Amino acid sequence: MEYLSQRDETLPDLRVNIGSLELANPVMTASGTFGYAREFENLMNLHRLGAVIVKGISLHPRVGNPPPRIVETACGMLNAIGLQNVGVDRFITEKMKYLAGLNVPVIVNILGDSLAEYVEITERLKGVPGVAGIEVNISCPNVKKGGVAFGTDPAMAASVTAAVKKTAGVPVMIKLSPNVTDITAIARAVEDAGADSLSLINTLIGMAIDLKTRRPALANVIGGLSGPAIKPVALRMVYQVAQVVSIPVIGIGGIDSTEDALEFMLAGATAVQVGTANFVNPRVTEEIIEGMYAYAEAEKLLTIRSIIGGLQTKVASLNPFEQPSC
Amino acid sequence: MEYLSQRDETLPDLRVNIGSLELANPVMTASGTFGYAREFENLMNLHRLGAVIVKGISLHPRVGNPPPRIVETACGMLNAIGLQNVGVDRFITEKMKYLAGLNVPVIVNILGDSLAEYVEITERLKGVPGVAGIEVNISCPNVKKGGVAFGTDPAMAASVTAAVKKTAGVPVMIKLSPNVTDITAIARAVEDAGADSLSLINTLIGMAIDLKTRRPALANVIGGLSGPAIKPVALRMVYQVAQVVSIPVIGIGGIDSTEDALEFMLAGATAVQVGTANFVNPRVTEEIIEGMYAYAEAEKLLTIRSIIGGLQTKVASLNPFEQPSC
Amino acid sequence: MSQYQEKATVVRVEQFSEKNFRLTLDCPLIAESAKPGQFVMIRTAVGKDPLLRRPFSIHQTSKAGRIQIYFKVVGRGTHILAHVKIGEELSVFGPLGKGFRLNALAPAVIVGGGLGIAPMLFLAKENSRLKKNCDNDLIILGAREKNEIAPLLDDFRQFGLKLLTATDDGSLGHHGFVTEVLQSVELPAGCIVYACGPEPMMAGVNEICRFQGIPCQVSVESVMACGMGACLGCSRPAKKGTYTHVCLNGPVYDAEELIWNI
Amino acid sequence: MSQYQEKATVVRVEQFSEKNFRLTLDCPLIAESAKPGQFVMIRTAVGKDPLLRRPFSIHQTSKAGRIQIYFKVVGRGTHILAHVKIGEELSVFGPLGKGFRLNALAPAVIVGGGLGIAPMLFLAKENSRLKKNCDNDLIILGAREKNEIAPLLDDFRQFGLKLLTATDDGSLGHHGFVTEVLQSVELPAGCIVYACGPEPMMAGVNEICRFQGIPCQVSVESVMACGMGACLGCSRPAKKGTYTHVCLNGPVYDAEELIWNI
Ligand SMILES: Cc1cc2nc3c(=O)[nH]c(=O)nc-3n(C[C@H](O)[C@H](O)[C@H](O)COP(=O)(O)OP(=O)(O)OC[C@H]3O[C@@H](n4cnc5c(N)ncnc54)[C@H](O)[C@@H]3O)c2cc1C
Ligand SMILES: Cc1cc2nc3c(=O)[nH]c(=O)nc-3n(C[C@H](O)[C@H](O)[C@H](O)COP(=O)(O)OP(=O)(O)OC[C@H]3O[C@@H](n4cnc5c(N)ncnc54)[C@H](O)[C@@H]3O)c2cc1C
Ligand SMILES: Cc1cc2nc3c(=O)[nH]c(=O)nc-3n(C[C@H](O)[C@H](O)[C@H](O)COP(=O)(O)O)c2cc1C
Ligand SMILES: Cc1cc2nc3c(=O)[nH]c(=O)nc-3n(C[C@H](O)[C@H](O)[C@H](O)COP(=O)(O)O)c2cc1C
Ligand code: FES
Ligand code: FES
Repeated sequence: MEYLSQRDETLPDLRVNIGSLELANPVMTASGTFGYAREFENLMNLHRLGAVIVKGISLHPRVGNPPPRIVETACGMLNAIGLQNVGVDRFITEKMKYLAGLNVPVIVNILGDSLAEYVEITERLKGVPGVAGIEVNISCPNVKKGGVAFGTDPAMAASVTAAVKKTAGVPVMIKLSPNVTDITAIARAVEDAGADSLSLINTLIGMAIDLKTRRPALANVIGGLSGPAIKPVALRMVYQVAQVVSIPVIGIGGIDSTEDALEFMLAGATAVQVGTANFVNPRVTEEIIEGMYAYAEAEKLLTIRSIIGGLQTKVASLNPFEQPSC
Repeated sequence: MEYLSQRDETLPDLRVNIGSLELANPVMTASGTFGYAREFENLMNLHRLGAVIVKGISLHPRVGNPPPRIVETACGMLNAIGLQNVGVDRFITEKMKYLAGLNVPVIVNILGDSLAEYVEITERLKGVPGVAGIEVNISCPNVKKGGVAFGTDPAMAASVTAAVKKTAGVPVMIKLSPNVTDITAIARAVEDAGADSLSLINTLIGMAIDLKTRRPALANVIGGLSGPAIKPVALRMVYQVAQVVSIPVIGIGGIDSTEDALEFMLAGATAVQVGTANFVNPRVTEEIIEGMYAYAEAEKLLTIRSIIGGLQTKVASLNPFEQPSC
Repeated sequence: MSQYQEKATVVRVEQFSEKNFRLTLDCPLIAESAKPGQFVMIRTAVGKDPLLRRPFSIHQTSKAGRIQIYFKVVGRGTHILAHVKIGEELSVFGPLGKGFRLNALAPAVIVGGGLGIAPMLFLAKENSRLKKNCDNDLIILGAREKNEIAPLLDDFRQFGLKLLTATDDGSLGHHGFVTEVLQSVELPAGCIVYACGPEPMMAGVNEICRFQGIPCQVSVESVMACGMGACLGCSRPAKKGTYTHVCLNGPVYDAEELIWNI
Repeated sequence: MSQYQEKATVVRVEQFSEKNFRLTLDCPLIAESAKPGQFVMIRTAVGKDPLLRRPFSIHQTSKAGRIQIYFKVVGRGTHILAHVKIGEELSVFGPLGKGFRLNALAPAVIVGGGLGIAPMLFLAKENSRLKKNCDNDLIILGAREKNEIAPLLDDFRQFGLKLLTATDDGSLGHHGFVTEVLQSVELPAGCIVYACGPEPMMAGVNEICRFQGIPCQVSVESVMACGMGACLGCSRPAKKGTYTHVCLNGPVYDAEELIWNI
């Protein structure tokens, strides 16, 4: 693909393939933590990214939740942004042009509260220049099923996947929710339904309380937990999912260094997404990529792909239900 | 009850009731983080505790997992101790005598890999002097059901509860696993099956990798995540569960200060358990209790019970499936 | 609009009261491009806890490439900052946000309450730089007690503006609120009021200005994760019935745009 | 067996090489009750990250109520410790574990390799205190290079024991391993060998001692969360086919009890 035309042959090969999508390196930005990319243009070299994933887009614009929307927790943060976004139409007219001009694949994260909404957004995105793939956020409540999140039920997750896949025309990445008993069951269902790749994890559901006011710290009461605090859970889920699916898995959760990213790749991730860390260090993605070059050189890796799934363990497979601190 | 006979009437009233069990204050030690209590006798005044919960006891002694068994993570730790314990018989002969001499209720945490094992342990504990209650760890895999953890399935969780309750003769506290899609469903099933109280959360399943060796950081590959990192998840689950059950809820997860403990009580917990924090500060439970007296005095509370469930929120109830970062 | 992440060396630490501190930081790129009312995000911990940067108004810049922040210890992040030593390095990100819109002709009335004093020194300096004279300009500083203002008076006096003070306990200047001072003085014709402080104070200033038909710019706060438009966490309801993002659209607003959190 | 959590003031910071540091801490209760081979757990962060305390052998105690630790920067916790300033306070918990079992009559052969040197100064001191004379006693210290040992030599020499050294690069003493030195010298009859260092070194010492029928005590490491028997995290396979807990049953063991991790 054209993005890769400028690859410097003297550098180690960091290219990875997410199905038919080739990335110059495995580092993407996680949805909702990188705006529409332009916000970062003065802070880093956007063209060096593996891919950009933009803030979740819904069919209609959403104003989001009342404040406070964020609160810091131990080594993490809770957010209840409430899916504030400009809606798919304005996204296409106002944001896509700039994004299409970037020398990196742009993956559009979409969300909906019904199957029809997911399909409708996908249709509108179809053929829009610069859209290299769609990431489907299935952690949203299905209003028709009493608000049960699509991503917590294998059948619902599969139906969204199949519907979006049928319409998309570009590779479809399904973003899994970690708030489930058995993430491998969802992963398999989604793979069977035609997903091209899986990304995980989305945030864990959490809550914080302000003792002084005796109120929830977030106006929305609950929020999504992200950051280094969740990395152990994310790594475990990526490892479990990578063992049961054959499509590429993208690791997300608490990544803020090259070491973190490589650990996810050892666990089986083909690529990674960096979220909360962008808030702490807006150059973090570029630094992670630089670190990967250094690592590949130091370890004399011909290609970074050689470490994917390279975790050395005698344990062949894990029972997803096993509870270690039982 | 006799424990309370020494209550100093000039101090605020910190007493709480866990069903028929009265505690001098809401602060207990979480299973597996306080040994068999004696380890702490030179470090703090054990007699000031609300209750002691001992390391999980199985029917037969277990040597536990090979090392490494623990690894630090961001604001937390993973453990895969592997349920090392002396077994119920030696527990009764070697440990209970000392524990019974403490001026505080002793709650015995039990675990098993079959219904029969849970029942057998309960039977052996029956009538043992000093056993004030049983906490049932249901995060263990049911070997007869392919290793699915009891605590991840409402029906299995209910059956363990009913069986232990029938035998126990003392109050039964069921300790819930957080690694589930809908913890309120398990909570309700367990309440219906006769649980006297619920404690939550046990550890989240996580994993860590050593990049240098390309191996899992724990010999057991996966482990249980505990400490401040998990507090937002714990608080959310306690809040959700407290809204759907009418039996007392005991909050656990990342508590290391009086403020943390009080937040759990605002969320609906009648009492709390302190785990990982004991490792960082062996006097932490006593300090939390001191802080509660200070808080109750400063806020002029006649009784600490007045803050239980006192969270001010306009949201009447939460959909347990709602995914905030959807 | 350029923003920088700089490793800033701490060159001076001043403690004004038990909880109030001023730090001088060597970060030439930020110092050079900063405007009054803009802010910086500072990492307080070396480890991952506290995780997020903390926002602070730019109190002052110097030609020597330095900036100052003036802050109060309220929690863990500011506690750590209060304990930094000279020579240590801090990661500073900025300048961020939209600052005050200065006017070379209109008289300025600058009102700072509590930590809202922080951005006002920079504002007063730029204001005096911009103008032929500041004879009609006025600064009103308020705080709980004398110690929170007194150490800054010399700095504020250097611009030759008229300076009034108010303290809650009467230990310096007017015994009461800055809003009372504002109400009691005759404001120069055609002036602009610039205010920063607690929400009730700014709401009061806004009220007074609206009544007298005086334009009023205020600098407000919000919780922030990124400080640069990426997280959408710093929302605040605005009058047009939608949310404004303080880090991008603010922290300085026309007072009339906002709904007050009181 | 008394253990204390003390707020210990840092009274001295010594840097011996790029990564090797020695801290002197004022913690009278711990200093008074400590025995050679015991250790302390130290909190390195003010915040919650890194969360757990870090274990360090007690390098030396003083009658003035001080203890020393001698350590190497290997990760985040030790990095923070290497940057503490005089006057800062650290939370120190100890003394923990079972120390060396000294014998007033048997000649002592003390072998320390790398950071395994840390507990040996305290051991050498107590050993010399206990005995009429140390004429038959011997210390062998090994490291990668001179700088890791040289600064400690004066401290070790004060007890009048015979002292031999070895370095991997030959920059001080024998060019090679301490085990080679141990093998090459004639060990005094009826002696006890005390060793601390990397696992392969201790395994080697164990081997030599077994061959010569000499009792050997070793101090070993393990990851630790609590340091006092509460977490059961510090397990290590032992010869009897079960696990031993280093913080309670160790860190000092009869070498024959252990299985080596090599
Ligand atoms: C644009 C902007 C400019 C600012 N400029 C300054 C400045 O110049 N000087 C200064 O001292 N502060 C300033 N602040 C506030 C400052 O950012 C906070 O005081 C700081 O982030 C608190 O961090 P902490 O870790 O100490 O407190 P935390 O541990 O985060 O919070 C401790 C307590 O303080 C409360 N708190 C947190 N943030 C604030 C806040 N913004 N205002 C009031 N209470 C808060 C919390 O609710 C909590 O109860 C500014 C904030 C913004 C958004
Ligand atoms: C009883 C006991 C006594 C000790 N005495 C001393 C002493 O006197 N001086 C001293 O310098 N150290 C001593 N140690 C080792 C010391 O505890 C560790 O070096 C320290 O905990 C590392 O903390 P960190 O945060 O810097 O590294 P981490 O960030 O925790 O780890 C960084 C890297 O170091 C490795 N690492 C962690 N712990 C150890 C370890 N114990 N040994 C080797 N590598 C490790 C990790 O695997 C990781 O790769 C002792 C350990 C024990 C159990
Ligand atoms: C402020 C914020 C907003 C987010 N918005 C979205 C979103 O719109 N769509 C989505 O799929 N995930 C969203 N996420 C989740 C992240 O993409 C990511 O999955 C999660 O934060 C875990 O990664 P991290 O720990 O690196 O942040 C958001 C996360 C944060 C912190
Ligand atoms: C080292 C360790 C051992 C534990 N062992 C048990 C156990 O035997 N039984 C049990 O029910 N929970 C066990 N737990 C879980 C704790 O009781 C507690 O539920 C969990 O750690 C969360 O609380 P915390 O964050 O305060 O540690 C263990 C936790 C740790 C860290
Ligand atoms: S603080 Fe992140 S958008 Fe304003
Ligand atoms: S370190 Fe906790 S038992 Fe040894």
